[in-house]
Formats: sequence, C-alpha cells, structure tokens
Amino acid sequence: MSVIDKVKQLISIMNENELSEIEIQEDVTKIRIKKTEVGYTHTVASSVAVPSIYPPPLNHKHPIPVLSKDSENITEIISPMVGTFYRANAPGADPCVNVGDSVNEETVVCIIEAMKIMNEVKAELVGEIVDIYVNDGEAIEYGQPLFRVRPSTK
Amino acid sequence: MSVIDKVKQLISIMNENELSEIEIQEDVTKIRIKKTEVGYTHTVASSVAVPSIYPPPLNHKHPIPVLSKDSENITEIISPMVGTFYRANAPGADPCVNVGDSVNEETVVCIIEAMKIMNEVKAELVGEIVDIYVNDGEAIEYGQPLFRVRPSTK
Amino acid sequence: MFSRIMIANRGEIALRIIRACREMGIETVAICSKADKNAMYLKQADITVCVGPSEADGSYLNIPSIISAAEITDIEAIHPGYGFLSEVSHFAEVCESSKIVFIGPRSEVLKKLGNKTEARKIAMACKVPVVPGSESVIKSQQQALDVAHKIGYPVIIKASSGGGGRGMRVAHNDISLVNSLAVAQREAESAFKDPSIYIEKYIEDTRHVEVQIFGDNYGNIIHLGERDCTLQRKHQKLIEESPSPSISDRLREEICKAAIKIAKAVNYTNAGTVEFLVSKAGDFYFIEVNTRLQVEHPVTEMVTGIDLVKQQIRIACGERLNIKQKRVRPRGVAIECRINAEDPNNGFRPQPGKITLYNPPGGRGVRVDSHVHAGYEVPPYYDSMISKLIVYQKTREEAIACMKRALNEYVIEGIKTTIPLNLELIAHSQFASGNINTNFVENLLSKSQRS
Amino acid sequence: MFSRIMIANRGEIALRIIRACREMGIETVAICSKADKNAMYLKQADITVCVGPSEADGSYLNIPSIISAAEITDIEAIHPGYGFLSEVSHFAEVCESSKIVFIGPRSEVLKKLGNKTEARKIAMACKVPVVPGSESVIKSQQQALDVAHKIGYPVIIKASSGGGGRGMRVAHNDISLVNSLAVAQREAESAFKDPSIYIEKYIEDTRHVEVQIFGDNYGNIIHLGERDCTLQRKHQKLIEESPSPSISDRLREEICKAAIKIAKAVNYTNAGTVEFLVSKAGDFYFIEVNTRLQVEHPVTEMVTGIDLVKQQIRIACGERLNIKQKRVRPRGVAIECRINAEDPNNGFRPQPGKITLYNPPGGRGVRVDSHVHAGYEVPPYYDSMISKLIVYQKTREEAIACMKRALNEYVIEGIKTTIPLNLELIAHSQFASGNINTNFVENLLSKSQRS
Repeated sequence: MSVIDKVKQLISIMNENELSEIEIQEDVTKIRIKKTEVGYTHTVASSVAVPSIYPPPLNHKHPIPVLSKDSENITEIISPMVGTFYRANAPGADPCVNVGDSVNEETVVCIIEAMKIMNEVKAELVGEIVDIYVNDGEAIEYGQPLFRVRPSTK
Repeated sequence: MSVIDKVKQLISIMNENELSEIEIQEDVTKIRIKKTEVGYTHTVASSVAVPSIYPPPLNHKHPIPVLSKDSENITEIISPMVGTFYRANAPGADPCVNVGDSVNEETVVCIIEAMKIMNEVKAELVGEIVDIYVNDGEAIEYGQPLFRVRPSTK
Repeated sequence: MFSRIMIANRGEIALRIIRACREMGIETVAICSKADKNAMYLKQADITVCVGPSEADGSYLNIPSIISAAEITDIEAIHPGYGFLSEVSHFAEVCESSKIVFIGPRSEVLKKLGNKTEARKIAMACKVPVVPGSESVIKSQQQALDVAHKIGYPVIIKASSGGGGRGMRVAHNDISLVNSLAVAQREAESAFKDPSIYIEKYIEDTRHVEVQIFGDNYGNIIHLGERDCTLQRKHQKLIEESPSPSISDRLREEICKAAIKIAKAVNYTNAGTVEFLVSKAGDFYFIEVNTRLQVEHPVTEMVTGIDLVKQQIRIACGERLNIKQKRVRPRGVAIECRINAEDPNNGFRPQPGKITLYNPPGGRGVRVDSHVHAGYEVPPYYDSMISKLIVYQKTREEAIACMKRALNEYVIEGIKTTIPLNLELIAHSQFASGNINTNFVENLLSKSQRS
Repeated sequence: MFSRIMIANRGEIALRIIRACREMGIETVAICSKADKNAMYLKQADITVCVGPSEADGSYLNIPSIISAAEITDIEAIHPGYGFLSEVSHFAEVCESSKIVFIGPRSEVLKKLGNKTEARKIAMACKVPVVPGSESVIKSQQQALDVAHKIGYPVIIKASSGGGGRGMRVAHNDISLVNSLAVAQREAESAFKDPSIYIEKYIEDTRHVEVQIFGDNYGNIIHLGERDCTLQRKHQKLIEESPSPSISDRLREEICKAAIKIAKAVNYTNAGTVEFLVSKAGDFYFIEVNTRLQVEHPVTEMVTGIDLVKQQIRIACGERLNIKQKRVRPRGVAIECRINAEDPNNGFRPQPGKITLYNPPGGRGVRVDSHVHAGYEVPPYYDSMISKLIVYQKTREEAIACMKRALNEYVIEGIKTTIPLNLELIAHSQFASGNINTNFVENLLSKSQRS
C-alpha cells in the first residue's frame, strides 16, 4: 500500500470517528494528519469560472478495481493535477455531483485547489457517476482516479 | 567457458601445432602456457604402488557433451583430486589405457601427480574406454571428467 | 532543522538527497512523473506524489504542479538536485514567495549567474581572467564577424542560457562562423527557450578545472578544492577527479582564490561551482558558475570528507558554515565514472529498456550512487545517466587501479552502457599520465573509427 | 611483488582478497569446492581450481589438495583468509616446506598463540593482565574444582584450541562445573579435534575490545588502533566498530601498548588481533591472539585509511612496514554489521537457499563486502555470513544514522537474514549510548521472547 493510500484510509477513519489529528509510525514510515479547525479555512480567491492553467482532464482507462463486478464499459475521471480535492465549489455548498447523477462533457464534477487557485474539473464525457473515490479535502496526485462513471451509450 | 576449459583448448591447439608456448590476454583474463623441453621432467619419487592418500575415484554422471550421439549408457571416470594427469606410470612408458581398451574395477587408467606423489587412479567399473578427455601432462581439478567409458552389461 | 523536505528531481540524485535526509532524520517527499511512478528508489521516500505525465515538461519542469504538491504535503524546503529546475530563477522565486525554502542560492543570484554574459562581466569586474570574446549578446552577423576578427579564429559560439554543451559551435573562419550562427541560435532556442548567443576565443588544448564553493547566509564563503573534468565527450563530462592531476599547487591556489572572488562579488549562498579552462601554458579562464549541486559532487565529498548535500540543507536552514577554510584539507584521490545507458559503439545512441541483470561492484574504496537494479526499466524520457561509480584511494595510481577493478566487476545486462568506454579511458596510458585535454575522448573515438 | 597468489578460502573474504590483488596487478588463483564451482565471484579470479567436494573437510580444509592446486597453477603465495586453514600451523608449515609464502605469521607463531594456555603464559610473562584461571590444561575434575575454588565462581570453561564461542561453558557452582566439564570437552573435541580445556574466572558485564597489530619481517611492529566487538550473540560477533565508544583515551593507549608487548614477545609478523575483555571498572584482561585477518578488519581500514589485505601481501612479500606508529591516526567512526543467512525469529536457524532479489545499499559512506547477488544459492555447507555492511562517518551518531539508512535500503529476498535484527540493535538506545556489555543481545532476545 502506498503512503498516499494509507493517508486516504486514515482520513476515512478520521472522518468516520470525527478525529482532528492522527499520527502513526510504522517501521520507517511516519504519517501525521491533522485537520484544520473549520471545514476549510483557505480564502477562496474566485469560486466561479476560474480559467484553468492546466490541461483539461483526461479520460484515462484505469484497471478496474478487483471488487468491481460490473466491469462492462466503466471508465474513470482521473485527476489532471496535483492538489486538494473538494466536492463543492464553496465551503458549505452542495457537492457538484453525487453518486447517481448524470453528467455531460461540461458538467463540473469537482474543484481541485492548486497553488491557492480553485480549478474546476469537468467530466468530459456523458454518463452516470457510480462511485466517488476521494473524500472532500483530500490531497490528490496527478493521474489519481477520482470518479467512476458508467458512460451513456448515445 | 572457464579458464581451465580455455587452457585445455589451448593445450590441444599447442599439441596439434607443436607449439612450445602460448600467451593470450582477453579483457581481464591472461593465460600463459609454456611446455617444458622434455615430456616431463619431474623426478618420479616412486612409480609403483604408492598408497593413495585420497578417496577412490567416483563414478559421477556428467551431462553428456553436446556433440555426443551415443547417449545410451555412457559414464565417465572423473578426477578424484587436483594434480597433473599422466597417461603412463613412467616417462616414456606405454599409456595405462588407450581408447578401445577394456577395463575392470582394478585397472589403473592413469596417474595423477599431486604434491610430488604419483597416485594411481583405478577405473572402478567394468567397460570400454571410448574417449580420453585430458592430454598427458595437463593440470586437472577435482571432479574433472577424465575418461568416457561404455560400461559392460554383465 | 527542517522536518520535511521535497525533492524536485528523479533518479540517482533524488535517491542521493533522500539518503542524506534519512540520515539527518528529515522526512522526504519525492515527486515523480507517470513514467517513474513505480521506480524502486521512491520507496526510500516517506511520501511520493505523482506530479505529471512522463514528459518532463509536464512533471519535473511543471512549477505549478510541484508547488501544489509541496502545499498538500506541507513541506518546508525543496531540494532541486541538478538539471530540471535547479537553475531556474523563476522556480526559486516562486518558492520564496510561497514561503518554501529553495535549497540553493537566492533567485537573484541564479538570475545573475545564469546569464553567461552577465557572469562574464562579474568575473571581469573581479579581475578574474575570462576568455576573450563578445562582451554581450551577439545581435547581428556583422557584430559576430567583428568580434571574431578582433579576437582571432578559432572562436566558439555559446548559448547565453546554455550548459551541458548544447548550443555550442566552433568556427575556424568567416564562412563557418556565418553558417554556425544560425544553427547555434536554433539549438539554443530549442534547448533553453532563449536564442541569445555570444562568442568567445576558442582555446585549444585546454583542461577543465572547476572549484566547489560554499556560502552561508552570513557572508561566509569557502571553497572545497577543485575537480578536474577534462575527460569529456561533446562537452559532456565522462570522468571527473579530485585533485586535478595536472595543475601545480600555486595554480590551484590561484584558481580557488579566483572562485572565491566571484562568489563574494555576488554574495553567493549555498553550493556552487566555478568553472575554468586551463591552457597548456598554465593560464586559466573563467567560464561560468553552476549555481547548484553538480553531478560530480561525490569526488569532492570523498577527498574532503564533507557531505555536500547535508551541508546544503544545513545552510539553507539558516545554519552557519561550520567549516573554516584552513580546515579544508583534501586528502587522497577520488575518481568518478558516469555510467550512461548509451551504446558507445553506435553513436552513443540512448538505450532505454529493461535492465535484466545488475550487479554493482563493492569492497574497499568503492561508492556507487545509482537508483537502478535488476528489473529496472530505463525510461526514454530523461537523461541517460544511470549510475555514478566513485572510487577513493590514497594515490591516483591506486584510484585508477581500483576504478579498473570496479568497472570490471560492474555487471549491467539488458541494455548497453558506457562501462566498456569508461574501462578503455581509465586504462589509457595518456589518462594515467594526466596529459590530456578536453578533446582527448573525441580524438580517441575518431581514431578508433578510422582504424 | 608476487605475480600470482592463491586464495585458499571462499565467499566474501575470497572476493575481498581477489579485489586487493586485482588492484595490485597480481594474478589470482581461487580454489573452490564442488558447491561453489559456479559462484559468480570466482569470475573475478584469473584461474579457478576445484579442490574437492562440497564438504569443507574435503576441499577448503584439504591441505594436500590445496597444495597440489598451488603446484599446478604455479603460485608464489597463499592467502588463507579467515577461518578454514588460516590458523592451522601445519598448513603454514606445509607451505613453508613447499616454498610457498603463507600470507600470515610464521607457523611457529601460529602454533604458540593458537594454544590458548600457551598464549596466556606469554601474556603473563609480558605482565599483561589475564583473567585469573588455570595456568594450564585441566587434567582432572578435582583440578577443575580446585581452580574454581581458588579464583571463585562464576568460572568459564574454554577449549584450548577454541575460538568463535564453541566449547565455552559458564559454571556458577561445583555441580554445574562438574556437569559442564564433560560437555565442554566433547564440544572441543568435535569442533577442534582437541579435547583440552582450561578454566578462567568469568567476568560479568564486560566489553570486547581488540587491537589490530601488524609486524614485518624486520622486527617492526605497530598497532592500528582498536575495534569494539561487544555486540555478540553466543560469543559470535554481530556488530563491530572502531574506535571503541566506551573506553577512555588512556585506557585505549594502555590496551594498545599491551597488544604491542605481546606481539613483540613472539616476534609477530603480518596481521593479527589481540583480544581483550574490558570490565565495567575499566580493568582489561588479555583473552587471545587471532593470528590472521579478522572478519571485522574493514572497520579498521575505514578509520585508518590502510588496506589491510594489501598490507598483508606486501609484508609477506618481504617489504618493510612503511607506516610509522605515530603516523597511524584513526579518524572518524566505522561500524560493521554482519548479515547472516539465519532466521532471527526462529532460533537463528541457517537459511540456505536461493536469493531471489538482491539490492545492496549504496551512496556516501557505505561499503558492502559481499559475494552474493540475485540468483545466488547460499550453500548449506559453510558459515552463514553472506555480507558485511560497513559505514564510515565523522561521528558515531552519524555512523549509526547511516547504518540505519543503509540497512533499511538493503533488500535480500528468498531467504531470511539478520538484517531486521541488525536494524533493531543499531536503533536501540542502549547501543547508541554505548552502555552495553557482551550479554546485551542475549538479554534483549530473551526479553523479547518472554514478552
């Protein structure tokens, strides 16, 4: 398990148990995660229509997770950049998308904060969100799968 | 190819071409072989019935050489010790055995000089000598095949 | 001391820096591209963040992505290694404005010394000899010809933002100068995104000698002796050593003094290298300052006993230089061979692909700095260097014998490498005598091609 | 200088000696057993001769076979390494009578010092303190009891021809002494073909400190400082370092002086090690002289900068010692971890078998002395040590950090090794403090078993 995966699991545990800080040291790996007091505290420079300095998201086919049964025609939206993943475009607002939502090429599915800039990530395909891999506020790396999508057969 | 193998090939070439000295350097390997003027010049301390200080020779099945066609039931007499191989038990004498000779357990097939002592090597099996791998006066190591033998089916 | 550092680089130098951090008890965040994502050396880092696609432009040169990765991993400082962003003053600026410590000189120093014509002016102001040439960027063909006529042929055209031999062209007369100008500009543009070039007198039969300098944030500047990198092929260093086998103690002292002068003139901080050409007559000329850790830093580490990377980190963290100049007493001889994934028998063609067998040499006096291993896939996207083999012995003769022995032990199968070329060079009587110049390798190669 | 040397040993030490020879330009003849015949390290030798079957008795201990191999390959000298025939005076005698130089002390010195009771007498004659005990071999049960009563319990029974912890037994009272006597004799008989034993006072809470000595054929004898080998398990050294972290400079000087006295008393030639116990009170006691190169010689090489194997060869060839005692100035700190193919979680059971993955650590300050590699098959016939990991740094703290880093990098898969145990020991606060004794490892292991 990569450190990033461990961090993800730890954050899930933190969220489930309403923890504000967790620190583990195993062998040579040391992970310390601490939540900020409020949901997110950064100043949202501009919450709408920020021109992205990054290329548009890629539709990259990842190996389907082992647990998946419906392996037919499932694709993923992967992260086009490194940053912090947010499900909504403002603190307290509704998530951009939820499981079961239909999306099209232009649908903003999440916000990734990178260098204090909020970048809107678009679905770039037509289909239905079937899973959200990442929790709100999580750190994500380039190429990391974010959403699982069942594409619509037009 | 091990250095010993190379030395063997070089000695064959020397014998075929009646050379007295050969020296090669390849990469980091340097081989120099020089023949003494006369066949062998050492003083033979005792040429008969020297009690061997070594265990009796082993009948060890080696992988049959690639060129061999008659792979059925061929065995080898391998060297029980490190030393110098002589086909005869005295300089100028007839070889102990030649190709085509029949041997039995007690037949002395060669002499190995080790630490100035002449050690008689016995066939330890009944059969016919079909090949002699080693030239007279060659250095041999432990476990090196000396004779190829077709065992008799009693 | 920092508690967490990001390494904005890849391969052997990333591993080199991770090792130093681990020994200092500092956590490490390694960035990587898609191509390097499963590389084994990343396991030595505490955290790995993939910052972009395999192409360096989108990953190792992608400043927003790297800074973003720095933010999500909460690091305090970035070590840029060498190459990539290590000499990009804009990157250092971004770090500074993001309150991240850039482990290297200040951005203004990078900017000043990164421009070769600017650096030349600084050297001249310090009365350090420079190669005669254009005082500034060449703007026209006529200007180039004027300069060439003034300083005399042969001349060499160099990229203002250049390095590593790219954008360099030697001209022996007006015709070749005119022809080379456009080519050099195009090369400079494509390699450094800056077409500006300048012209210098081309000095034949020279050695390449460079001085390691180190400055702290309190005005203390020392040198750690010199390295000799005369053994080059197309301006790419192949074998480096310290001390230089061909300069007198007096010349050594003069060159080191000149390096310190230049460093002091810009109030240099952290590690840097001042490069010089040394002519057969024993004259020396300033070439440029490399404002970063060098590939060949291990040879200085061996002879001085100082860990340059740890020292860089300490200085960047605000510590004072704890080494006095007179306490720097290089001892013994260190030699480094760069092992590249290239086929020396086939025009040094890069050899990406899988390493099927890998056995590095070991034993007394041998140091291997490498991130590769059996099963490692050399990616086609980056520099071809896969290992640095460094030896350290009391005398140069012993160091050469040790290097020969170690190169002979080194097994890399699956791809072709420059190990055989290194063996040939290190075993060459002319290398042993120390009587070589920067054209030695090319002359040798063209000779063996003719024969 | 010799032009061709035979190495009468195997594994890492054979490779160590081959490397030294290659660097000196001396041809090497490696002997091997059937089991080692295809081992890759043999490729570094110029000639390989298989001298017998896999079992050491018929090969690495087979004197006639080895001498015969020496004759057919026309070598001038034999380096015996450590273990096997290295301390067998008869082998040195045979070499001497065969006009082959034995690279080690003269056979009469091996004989004298090889007998522990004899060595004790020599030490006492030099006024070097020895552990109180029987002046000679114990001949009867009553004599053993008399000695024990005179010197007081606890006592330790040792084999006269012993070494490496075999044949040793501690007794705390008459009953355990009587019981242990027979066992110890049997062990001594089977291990050394000599049942003679002697008795010493068992000194608790001791450190193991040893002095590297070197003599030439002209009466010059020097020491190269000390090594601390306190970290042992069942009298088998696990981690060695130099300098010793727990003795004062005055004590260091005294111990080294005592070692020189003993060496001079026997007119010692070539490399040797004088071993001492150091009590908590700072008293030291002579134990024995190891008349050969030690496994842990690299730590001395690192701090002194002297290549002990090359020095051995030069001395054996008749050269004078070119090192003056006052010029020996150890610098820095070196630590060695022995990596054994043993399962520390399973009673240290040997782990013969195939190494499927092998990645040694590298980088600054790291030396690996090992003959193994991915695909290497650890044979079941010999010692379980497969690698020595040596680090060298300026301070002990840095050396410990470097060793931790290097052990963490070291990947050996396919068989279990003592790497995890080494990591645990090197990271232990008590090791860092230097406050340990020779029972430290066993106490730690029994504690972890209980918990």
